[in-house]
Amino acid sequence: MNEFVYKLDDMGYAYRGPVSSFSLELESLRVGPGEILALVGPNGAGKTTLLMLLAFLARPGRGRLEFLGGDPWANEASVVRARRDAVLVTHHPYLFKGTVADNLSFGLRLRNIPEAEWPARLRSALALVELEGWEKKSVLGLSAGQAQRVALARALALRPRVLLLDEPTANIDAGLGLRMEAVLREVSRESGTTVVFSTHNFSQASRLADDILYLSDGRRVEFSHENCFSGTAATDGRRSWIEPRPGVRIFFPGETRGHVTCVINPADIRLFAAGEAAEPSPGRNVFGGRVTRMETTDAATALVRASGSLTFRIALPVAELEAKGISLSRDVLLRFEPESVKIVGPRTPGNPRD
Amino acid sequence: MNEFVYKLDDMGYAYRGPVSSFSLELESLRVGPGEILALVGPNGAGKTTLLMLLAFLARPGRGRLEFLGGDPWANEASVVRARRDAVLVTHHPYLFKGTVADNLSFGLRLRNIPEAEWPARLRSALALVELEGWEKKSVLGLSAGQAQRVALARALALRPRVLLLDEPTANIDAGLGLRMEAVLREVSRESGTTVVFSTHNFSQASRLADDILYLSDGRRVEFSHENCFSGTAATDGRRSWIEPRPGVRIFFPGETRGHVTCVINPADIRLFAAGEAAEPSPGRNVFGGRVTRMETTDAATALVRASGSLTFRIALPVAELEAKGISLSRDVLLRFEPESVKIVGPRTPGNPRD
Amino acid sequence: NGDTYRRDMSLRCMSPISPISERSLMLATTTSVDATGLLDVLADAFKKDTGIALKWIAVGTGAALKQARDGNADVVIVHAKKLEDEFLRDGYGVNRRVIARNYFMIVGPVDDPAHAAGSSSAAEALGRVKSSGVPFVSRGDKSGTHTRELDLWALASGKPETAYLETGQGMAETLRIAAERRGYTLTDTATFYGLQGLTGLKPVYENAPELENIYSVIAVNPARIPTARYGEAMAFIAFLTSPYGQQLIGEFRGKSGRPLFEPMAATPGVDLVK
Amino acid sequence: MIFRELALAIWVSLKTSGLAALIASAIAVPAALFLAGRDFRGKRLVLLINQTWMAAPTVVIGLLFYSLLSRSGPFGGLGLLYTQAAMTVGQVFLILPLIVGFSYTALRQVDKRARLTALALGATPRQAGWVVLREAKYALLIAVLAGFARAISEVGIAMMLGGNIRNATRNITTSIALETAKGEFRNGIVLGAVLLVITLGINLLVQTGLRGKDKD
Amino acid sequence: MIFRELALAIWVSLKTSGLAALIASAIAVPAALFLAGRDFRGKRLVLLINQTWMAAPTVVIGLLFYSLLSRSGPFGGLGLLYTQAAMTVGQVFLILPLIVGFSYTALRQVDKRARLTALALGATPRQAGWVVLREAKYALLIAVLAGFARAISEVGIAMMLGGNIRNATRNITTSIALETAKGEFRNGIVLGAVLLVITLGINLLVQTGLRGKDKD
Ligand SMILES: Nc1ncnc2c1ncn2[C@@H]1O[C@H](COP(=O)(O)OP(=O)(O)OP(=O)(O)O)[C@@H](O)[C@H]1O
Ligand SMILES: Nc1ncnc2c1ncn2[C@@H]1O[C@H](COP(=O)(O)OP(=O)(O)OP(=O)(O)O)[C@@H](O)[C@H]1O
Ligand SMILES: [Mg+2]
Ligand SMILES: [Mg+2]
Repeated sequence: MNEFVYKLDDMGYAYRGPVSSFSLELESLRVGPGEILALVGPNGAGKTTLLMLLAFLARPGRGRLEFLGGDPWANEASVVRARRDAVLVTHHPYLFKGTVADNLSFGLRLRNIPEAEWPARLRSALALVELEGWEKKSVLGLSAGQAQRVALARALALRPRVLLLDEPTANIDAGLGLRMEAVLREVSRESGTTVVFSTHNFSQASRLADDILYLSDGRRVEFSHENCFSGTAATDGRRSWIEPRPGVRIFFPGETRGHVTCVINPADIRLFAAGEAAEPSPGRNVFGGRVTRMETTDAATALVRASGSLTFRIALPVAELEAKGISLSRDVLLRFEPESVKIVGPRTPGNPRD
Repeated sequence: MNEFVYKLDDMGYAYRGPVSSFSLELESLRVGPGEILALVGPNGAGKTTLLMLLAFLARPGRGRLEFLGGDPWANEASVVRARRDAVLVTHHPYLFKGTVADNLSFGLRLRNIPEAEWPARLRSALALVELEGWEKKSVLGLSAGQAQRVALARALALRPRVLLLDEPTANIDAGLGLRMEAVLREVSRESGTTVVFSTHNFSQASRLADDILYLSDGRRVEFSHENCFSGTAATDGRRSWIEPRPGVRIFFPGETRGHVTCVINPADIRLFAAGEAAEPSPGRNVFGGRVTRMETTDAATALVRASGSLTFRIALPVAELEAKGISLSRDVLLRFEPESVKIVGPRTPGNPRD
Repeated sequence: NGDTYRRDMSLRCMSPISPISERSLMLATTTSVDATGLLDVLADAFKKDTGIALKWIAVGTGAALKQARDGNADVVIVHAKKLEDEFLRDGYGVNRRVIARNYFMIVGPVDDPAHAAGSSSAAEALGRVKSSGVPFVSRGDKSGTHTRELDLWALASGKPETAYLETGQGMAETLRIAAERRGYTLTDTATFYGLQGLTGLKPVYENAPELENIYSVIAVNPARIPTARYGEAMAFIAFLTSPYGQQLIGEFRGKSGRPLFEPMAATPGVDLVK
Repeated sequence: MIFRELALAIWVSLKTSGLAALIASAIAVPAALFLAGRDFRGKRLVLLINQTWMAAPTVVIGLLFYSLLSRSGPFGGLGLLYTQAAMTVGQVFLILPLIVGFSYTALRQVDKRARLTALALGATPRQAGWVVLREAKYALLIAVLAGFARAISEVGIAMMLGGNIRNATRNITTSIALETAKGEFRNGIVLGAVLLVITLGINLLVQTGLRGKDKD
Repeated sequence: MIFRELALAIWVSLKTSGLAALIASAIAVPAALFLAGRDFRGKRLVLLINQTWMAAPTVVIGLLFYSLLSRSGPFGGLGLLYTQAAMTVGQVFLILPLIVGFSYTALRQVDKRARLTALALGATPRQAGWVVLREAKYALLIAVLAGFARAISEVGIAMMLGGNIRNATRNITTSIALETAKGEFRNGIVLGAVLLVITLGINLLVQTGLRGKDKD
């Protein structure tokens, strides 16, 4: 087996035409066999674009994209072979006219899988998305979530080496969404399937993924798009800041002009029970808030959401929570250094860079 | 002003044709002015269908649907008038060919709003979805979330009396999703806009909504689709149960046959720190788990997610949490009476009812 | 048996080269001979007589001669002396024989608003039409009829300035337009009497020698067009000019029940003067 | 053929067929919108009839209208036979099913959500119809131009109902037929080329005009 | 007209035009798939030419092929003039742009995601093309049938290239033209009706056959 499933180096992709000036640039990305990678980032970050590239439905404009040790774009046959190994479920999936079974067997036929095997494959794939017995249903008049689940089953039935999923649980009901996560974990563990999925659900990403790729404006960023704020940069000479809400300032080092977006790594924010630490003071990033959510990821890290004038997400070890006396509904203070604030680029096309 | 915006009595709607046997039946529903109502339920519950009815894009087959004290379906003019008052943003929105501004001004033109007002309206609507300055962009090549936001802005620009939103934040990034919630709260509070939205995000529903309508299989159910489990019913004469996972039984009173779905009201589940209460015993619904998430809703209620062999969501007053010593990552036991288990109907078409 | 016939037909017509087993002949002809149904009679008899299948395209004198020049016909039946002479002079045609005649006549509305009836000559009749201001409908298609009409107008010192409709169509269509527009026109008798459902027109000047309409047959010159089936063409000419062929032409009656063509091949010296 | 006559023939062709295309479109496009918008009993029959109608030969349509418009026919009193108006009427009848069929296919292409979205935003059914038309603008243009092309290239109706009367109802195609009958094949081909160049020009004009800068 | 001759004319019409529709579709549908699938420089020009081509009168196409197939022309040696094969060739040329235009509109109607989804599931470009065709099946059927209708109803090409030779190349429309020339209008209209009934039958047959039970 190859060391990596995907090996991207210095890859670039840009949409042509005057419509958009977006480009995706990835210096390096490695995805190993059986790995689960989550793509997280704000709208327009390039998640869907990257998934299209990983599914070989778009061709990199620049740089190297290796798949299972070879160049998928070497010739026509190699692209098709690569696509058969890496199956994408798009965000708003298209179902072919006909029945659910027609849709599920489409890929099986392409792969010359004997028809005798189909019923069993269909049954087990539909069971995974909890649509047992839906084979003969027409795809007309499926609800949004049902359609998404049929599309998921259509990919699962193929048992591909790589599953690429664009917001796979966005329209699936919460309980079932968790079940789907379990299913993905299972195929990854048992069949060694590599999974790359995009999500806006940060906790889903941390629950499910071995690794998270944060994207913003087509670039890899070091941390989550959580704690991501936009505003017009201002400066008083010593410090620069943006005001995401009137009167609320986030300070950062250096000077920047124009409309910018910044992110703060959830692990860089320190959290205190109210009264324990200093009050807000000028030039320092100190905010008050109230804990509205706490959850654990697989990694014994707690994620805390604190809402005040702004809503922040803070990551800290579970053990620290009790030590600091932080619990649900408590008033808290949180603090981070201006140096922890990373400017990641513009969000709107009003910006000079665009 | 009218007492109610929507007043539904004994309303029924069924899709025609052999494709589906789904029907939506609502005995009674009242939505008051300025109210925010969330529609929650599993895939195929009928949320989208109900929104279509509330937007007057589908006509009830039976029963009464009153809007602002009148019959919206009285004549052609009344339907159009009603539709202008209640604007729907569909789940996967359609954008008209052209620019963002073309899309936003479409409804303004229909309402004969003077063109001089348009730029200001567009600007403020786009600001609400954080797409300032996007007026001249073509809608071709928008990302999924960007498109959804443009559609949202298109509705917001009209300042309608009722906003109907089908999974409005499903494809919007997390931080912005919270902002959107704030926007909706604001239009509801400041302009008295009534908002009806569907969501799979139960915490969003409880955060945002004054009232939640739980739907399952086209019927109103008393509680969330959270804690919703399916399996084949079995009985030993005294008790009946289903096995959602092998070896894991949920008991309920009475006898039922076939594949069923049951739900347990999050408020009916009692929660104990581990060791405090009795161990699992046959015939009683007792489960062990670990707290993986805690959050507060507006109503000083805490929602706790506990994951063990099954994942449950429990609702209890915030105060009780500390009293009971329940915190994140703690092992807990949870218990509920068989009588709290409600059978809500089948989930798959393999079922005799379908 | 219809089936084998059809199979045979389809094979023959779709294959580029016709089987040699059946001799056939391609005739390009002026429309009136075909539209009256005369050719159907002649073709059947010719087939019986010689075993040669006659195929024809009915396109009008001008187009018929053009088709022959292009090598797409082996023999032509036409009725425009000037064009025929040109055809012969250019070396495309040989062995022209006059086979039949009928007459042109001037027809007009039944109430004869120009009082053309009773004229002593065609030129006089046309002159009356012209001075009455009643429209005259001309084929205007350089056909035999049209050429003759122009000759007659020349005798009547020119055609009308305005009340002169050129249809650019065949005789049948032109007659119909004349009927609709209550105008006069020059027609051959065969078409006039053969045309179904034509009402409102009557002959106002007819049976005059200056209105004679001569039909002739010309073989395509094999020296000029090597693919031309000269033997079959000559067989056809022989057949048409034979007493039997002439008899068939003379006895032919269209739907109207009148004789439409007068056999001419046996008329002494006809090929020299007509 | 002298230049003035050629110019006149071109003008007759453009006028009668252009008018026919406009009138037929005004009937066919709304009809197609109606058909594309809903599914009703008998819709397949309507489509079937439309499809069959496309096979009506020009001569037959010519005959039909001839029997209606001729002096002995029910509308003989109008004196329409052998006028440009008669040509237009016949051509409208000829190209109707083509434009209906084309537009129907074009309108089915519009996302069903377009109409629904328009209605949801408060459009009247008529306004929603306009939205659907606008979304299929380019394909509809092709439909209308195909109808125009069919009308301007047909000869049977122009011949039977127009009469190919010189300086009155003679258009390009009847001129071609006349030249062909005369054996002047070269003239026929030259006239055909003229017709195609004119159609090319019209297509170019209409397409660039109506399409403007937006992408298809 | 005797029955045997009528039957033969029907047979000639069906055979030549049916064949023409099949051949033209085999060329036009892939071409339309190619055009609909991608945007390239010069595509608008191709569409423009196609659109213009639709305006080619049958007589002109007849003249063109006449000059090619005539004994004195470059392909005269084939002896194709005045055969059913020549009629079919001419009709193919006639209906090509119609089927291209129709199919193009039909294929644009297919959701762009259909092709992408097929590719994502591992289809070769050719297989993805088939998927797109299948999704537009019914609209393509209409396109092909429209082409057939156009071919079976045309008379200029059949007349010029077939020659309307009795018992050989005489089809329904040239029969109609002949009857009309004879003034037998009633026969013309009856023949027209026969033509329409036949087309109706074919449409019914093909549509129910290929459509099966699935909804459009
Ligand atoms: N076909 C296209 N042509 C031009 N620009 C495009 C096209 N598709 C996407 N873009 C642009 O590329 C950027 C990235 O889009 P992409 O769909 O990859 O974002 P995303 O991360 O998936 O966002 P979302 O969370 O909203 O789905 C966006 O700014 C978008 O406007
Ligand atoms: N056009 C239609 N024809 C027939 N059945 C339909 C149609 N649309 C929806 N249905 C059926 O009606 C039921 C309810 O659909 P609806 O879209 O309202 O569900 P939903 O609650 O919005 O689900 P989701 O969460 O998946 O969006 C589903 O079982 C679906 O299959
Ligand atoms: Mg995306
Ligand atoms: Mg829905």
